[in-house]
Amino acid sequence: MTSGGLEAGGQIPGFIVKKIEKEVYEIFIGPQHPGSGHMRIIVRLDGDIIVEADPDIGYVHRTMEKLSEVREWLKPIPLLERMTIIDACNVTLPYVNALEKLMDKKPSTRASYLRVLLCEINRVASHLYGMGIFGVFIGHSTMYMWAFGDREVFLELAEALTGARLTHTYPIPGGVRRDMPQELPGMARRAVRYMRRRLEEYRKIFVDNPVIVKRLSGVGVISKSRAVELGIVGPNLRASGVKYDVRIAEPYEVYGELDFEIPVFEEGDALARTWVRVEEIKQSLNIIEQAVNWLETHKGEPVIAKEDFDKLPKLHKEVYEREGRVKFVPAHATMKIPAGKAVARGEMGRGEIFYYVESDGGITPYRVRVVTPSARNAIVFKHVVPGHTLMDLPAIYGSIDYFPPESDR
Amino acid sequence: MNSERIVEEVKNVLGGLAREIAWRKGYLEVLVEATNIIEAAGKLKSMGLDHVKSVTAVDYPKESKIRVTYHASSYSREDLMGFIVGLSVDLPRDNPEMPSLVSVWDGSVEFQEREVYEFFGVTFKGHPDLRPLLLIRELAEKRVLRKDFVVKEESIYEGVPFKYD
Amino acid sequence: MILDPILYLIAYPPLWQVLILGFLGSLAVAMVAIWFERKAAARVQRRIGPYWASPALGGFLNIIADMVRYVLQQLIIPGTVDRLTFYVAPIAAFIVSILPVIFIPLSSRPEFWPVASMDYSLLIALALSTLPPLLIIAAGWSSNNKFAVIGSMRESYVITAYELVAVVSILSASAATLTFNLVHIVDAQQPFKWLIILNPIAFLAAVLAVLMSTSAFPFEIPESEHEVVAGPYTEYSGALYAFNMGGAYVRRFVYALIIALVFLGGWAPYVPGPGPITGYVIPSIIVVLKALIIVLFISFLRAVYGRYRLDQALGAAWRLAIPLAIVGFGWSLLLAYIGVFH
Amino acid sequence: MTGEPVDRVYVGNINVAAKRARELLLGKLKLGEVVDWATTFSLWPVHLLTSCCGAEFAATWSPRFDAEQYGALPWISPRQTNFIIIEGTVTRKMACALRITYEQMPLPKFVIAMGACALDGGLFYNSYNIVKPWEVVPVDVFIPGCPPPPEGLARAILQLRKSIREKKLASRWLMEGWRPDRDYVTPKDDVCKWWRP
Repeated sequence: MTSGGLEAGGQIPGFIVKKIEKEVYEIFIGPQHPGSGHMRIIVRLDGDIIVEADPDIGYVHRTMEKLSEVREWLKPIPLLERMTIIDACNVTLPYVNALEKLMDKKPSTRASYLRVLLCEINRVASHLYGMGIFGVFIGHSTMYMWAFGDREVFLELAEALTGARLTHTYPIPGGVRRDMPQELPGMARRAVRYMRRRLEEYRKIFVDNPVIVKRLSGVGVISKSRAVELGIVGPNLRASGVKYDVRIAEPYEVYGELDFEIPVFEEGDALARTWVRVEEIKQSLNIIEQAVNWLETHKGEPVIAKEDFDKLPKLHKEVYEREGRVKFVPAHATMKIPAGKAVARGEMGRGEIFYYVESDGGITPYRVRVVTPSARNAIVFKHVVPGHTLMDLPAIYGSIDYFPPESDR
Repeated sequence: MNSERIVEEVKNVLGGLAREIAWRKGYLEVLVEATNIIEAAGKLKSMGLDHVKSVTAVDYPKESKIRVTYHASSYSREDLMGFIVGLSVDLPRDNPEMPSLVSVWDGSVEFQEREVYEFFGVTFKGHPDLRPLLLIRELAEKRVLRKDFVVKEESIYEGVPFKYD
Repeated sequence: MILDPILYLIAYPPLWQVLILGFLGSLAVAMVAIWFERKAAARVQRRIGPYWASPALGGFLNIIADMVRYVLQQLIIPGTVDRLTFYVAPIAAFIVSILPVIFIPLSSRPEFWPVASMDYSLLIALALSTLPPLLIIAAGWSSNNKFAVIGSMRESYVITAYELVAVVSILSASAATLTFNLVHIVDAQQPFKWLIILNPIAFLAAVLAVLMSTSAFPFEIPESEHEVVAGPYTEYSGALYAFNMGGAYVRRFVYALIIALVFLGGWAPYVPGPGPITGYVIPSIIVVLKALIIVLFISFLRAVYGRYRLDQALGAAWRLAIPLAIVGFGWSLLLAYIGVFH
Repeated sequence: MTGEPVDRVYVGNINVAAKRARELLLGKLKLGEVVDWATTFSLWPVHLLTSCCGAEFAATWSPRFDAEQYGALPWISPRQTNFIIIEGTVTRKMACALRITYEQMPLPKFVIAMGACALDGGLFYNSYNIVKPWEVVPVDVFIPGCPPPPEGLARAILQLRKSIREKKLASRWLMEGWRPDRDYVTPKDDVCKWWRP
C-alpha cells in the first residue's frame, strides 16, 4: 500500500511512517470514527481476525482527581458529576457517602429515599443511553431513536425533582438539596407505566429481532472465572454469572429496606449483557414505585440531617418551609472535615464506582481517588476483543456500555 | 461475617508479613514491606480476595513517601463481598519502585498500575506493558498527581500560597 | 434532407432512453428513495425527519439541497491516492450503472425500443449490471486508505456471494418462458400469469440478491460505518462522493426495473397501443411504479433491521440464497415442461 | 483542415476561463444564493465527540428535539461533511484529532462550540490537560451552558444558518477561496506534538 516515496523516508504532515509486522494490518479506530466514541482503539488484523487490540484512552482526561484536591469539600460534587453526566446522582453519591463517613453524619431517612429515587431514575436513563448507543453501533438506528426518546421521559422526571436535566448536584453531605415537588409521584407512576409498555416493544424490535440475536449471541463471551480475574463490573459481570451488586453486597442508603432482585445471566455474551440491562430497567422501575410510595406517606421530616437543620438561621428555615429548598449557610463553603481515610462505593448504571477520600483536616480534600466502572471495564478491549472479527468490535464495544469520559475522569 | 472475624482471618493468612493492621473508615488497611508484597498478595488472593477495585497512591511529601494501596475485595466469596481490604506499601519518594502485582491479580490491576505509573512515577517491575495510559508523554514526565505539581487556583484564597512543602 | 440523420440521431430511442429514463429518471428515483428512506425511518422512530426546507413537500427539497451542497463543495484529492483511478472509477461506476437501461424495454411497441427488442436483452442487461462492483473495488483500492481497502475487500467477498444468486434467479424467468427477450418475457406473462405468483421462490432469491448487491440493510456490510467509516468511499468528497452515493441508488433502481419486468409482469395487464401516449407513456409509468415499490420496500428495511456480520451474510447467501435460486430455476423448468406460458 | 500543418494546438488559459465562468455563474446566474440556501439545509455535523456534552448532542437528534428537520444529519467521515460541533472540553490529546478532522473537511466548513468548557474552560479552567478550542479551529457560534440543553444547540444551528444566508458565508469561498470574515486560525504550537515520535 505504501508508495515508494513513503518508504524512502518521505514525511507527510500528520502521518507517521513506521514498519509494522508482516501480514498484520494495523488500523486506528478513532477518535474521529463513528464506531469509537471519545477514544482510540489500535487494532491489528490478520485477515479479518483481530489479533491485538490496544485501547488508547485519555482523550477526555480532565484531571478531576487533581482538581478535587484544590477545591473546598463541597465543590468537587459538581466537578465529579461531569465525568458521567448521564448518571450524575449515582456518580456523586459515594463521594458524599465518604464525606459522611468522615464526618460521622447520617442523612435523614427522607433524604435517603430521595437519593435512591434519583439514583434509580438515573439508572434507567443511563441504561437507555447505553442501549441506544449499542443499537446504532450494530446498525439499528430505530433502537437508538426509541431509547433516546424514552430517555427524555426520565430526564424530565429528574428535572422536576432537582431542577436540572443532567447535572443535578443533588446529594450533599447530610441530605439533599431539595424536597420532592407535589406533582412528582403522579409523574413517576405515569413514567413507570409507559416504560413498562415500551420495554415490550423494545423486545419485539431489538432484543428478539432475528438479525440482532444472530449478531450478538456467542460474541464477546466472558466466562465467569475470566470476568472475576479481569475485575469487570456491573451488568457485564452479572451477565457472566457473578451475582454481585453493591446494593446487595454492602447496602448503602435505604437499599437494604427495598424489595428488588439482581438479574443474573450465565451466558456471558453480548446478548446476555443486553438482557441484563433490560431486566435491570424493570427492577429500577419497581424501586421508583416503592420510593415514591414511601415518600408520599412519610412527610414532615427535613431533607437534611437533623443537627444541620437545627443550626439553620430563621430565614433559611422559612425558605425551606415555603419552597422545600435547602439554602446553604456560608460556613458550608469552608467547612473542615476531620482527618482520616474513607472508602465508599456505589452501584452506578454501568457498575461499581469506588471512592477513596483522604482528609488532613483542612478545607480541601488531601486526596480523592475515584475508580469508575468504565475504567475497570476498559480491560475488556485488551483481553476479550482479540480473536473476534472486525465486525464484532462494535458489538462488543456497545455491549459493555463503555463511556470514555467516565473512564478517563 | 463480622469485622472482628475478618481481621482474624487476615492475620492468620498473612502471618508475620503484616506490619500493621487497622480499620479505616470502610476498609481494613494492611501494611506490608515492598519486598514481600507479592507473597502477601498471593495469600490474600488464596483467601478469596480475587480482584482489586482500586490501586490508590497517595503522596506524602512531609514524610517523603508514597503509599500505594491495593483495595481488594471478592466476587466469589459471598461473606467477603461487603468488605474491602487495602494492601498497602510505603515507597520512598525519590525512587519509588515495587514489584508489579499483575502476576497475582491479572487484568484487574493492569491498567490501574499504568495509571499510578504515569501520575506518580512509581515503577512496577515485571509489568507486561508499562507506559502512560491517559496522559501524553510530556505531562506524564511531570508526575502530575504528586503534591509538588501545583495547578493554579483562582478563588477567594488567591494570593495565599497553596503549598505542601 | 440533411436534417434527417441529425433528427434520427437526436431521437434515436436508446439515446432517449438513457438520457430521459436512465439519467433523469434514475436521479429522480434516487432522490425519492433517499427522501422516503429518511422520512419512513423518521416515522418509525417517532420523528419528523427533513421538514423545514419545504414544509409543503414534506422536506423533499432537502434532498436537492444536499445534492447541490455536495456538487459545489470543495473537491479534495488527497496526495496519496492513485489519481486517475480515483477520478475515473466513481464516474465510470455511475455510467455503467445506468447502461443496462438501454436494454430494458418499457413497451412492447417495437417503434419505441429498437435496441431493447433484441433477442438477448435480459442477458446483456444482467451482464452489465454486474460490472459496477468492480469499479467500486477500484475506487476503494485507489484511495490508499485502510478503511477503503477493507471496504473493497468486503465488497469483493459479497460479490462472489450474490452474483450467482442474482443471475440464476433472474434467468429462471427465461427458463420458464423459453426466451431471453425481455419483451417476450413480459408478453408471456399477460395478463396475470406473473412469475411472482407462479414462481415466488425465484422472486425471493432475486430480492435477496438485490439487497446484497446494493448494500441495503440488513446486508450493509461494505459501507458498515462503525468499522470501516464509509467503506470504499471513505476518501471521497464533494461531487465524486455524490456520484458514489447516487450510484448505489441507481443500481438498486435498475435491478428493481429488471425484477419488475421479469417477475411483476412489466406493463401487464396493460397492452400498449399505437401512438406515444398509449404505446410509451402509460406502460413506462406502470413499470416504473412497480420498480419504485421494490425500491421503497428495500429502503424501508433500514428502519427495522440491524446489519449482519460478514460471515453471516456470506453464509446466508451460500447456504440459503443459492439453493433457493436453484430450486426456483428448477421450478421454472417444471413450468416450462407443463407449458404454462405457451 | 487540408493543407495546414497540424503541429500546434491552441487552448485557452484555463485559469482565466475558470475565473470568467465563476464570475458568470456567481454574478449573473445567482448561483451563490442557491449555494447558500443549499448549505443552510445541509449542515451535516461530523461524528467527532470531544467531551460529555456529547450526551446532549445525541439528545438533539433524538425524537423529542429532532434536529434532522432542519436538514442537519450527523454523518460519518469528515470528507463528506461540512460542520463540526465541539462538545465541551477539548483536551490536549483531543486537540490533535480536532485539528486533523477540521483540516480534512472540504470548504465551506463551519464550527459550533458547545458548552462553557469550550469558551474558557468552564469548571476545568485550571486543569493542566485542556486547551481552548478557539485556539485550534475558528469557531462560528458559541453556546454557553454546562451542558447547554438540546434547545440551545438547535438554536445555535438556526443562528448559524441565519449568518450563512446573511453574510453569504457558503458562496464567498467559491469566489475568494476562503471565508472572508475570518482569519485562518492556526494553533500557536503544534497540537499533535505529543503524538510524533
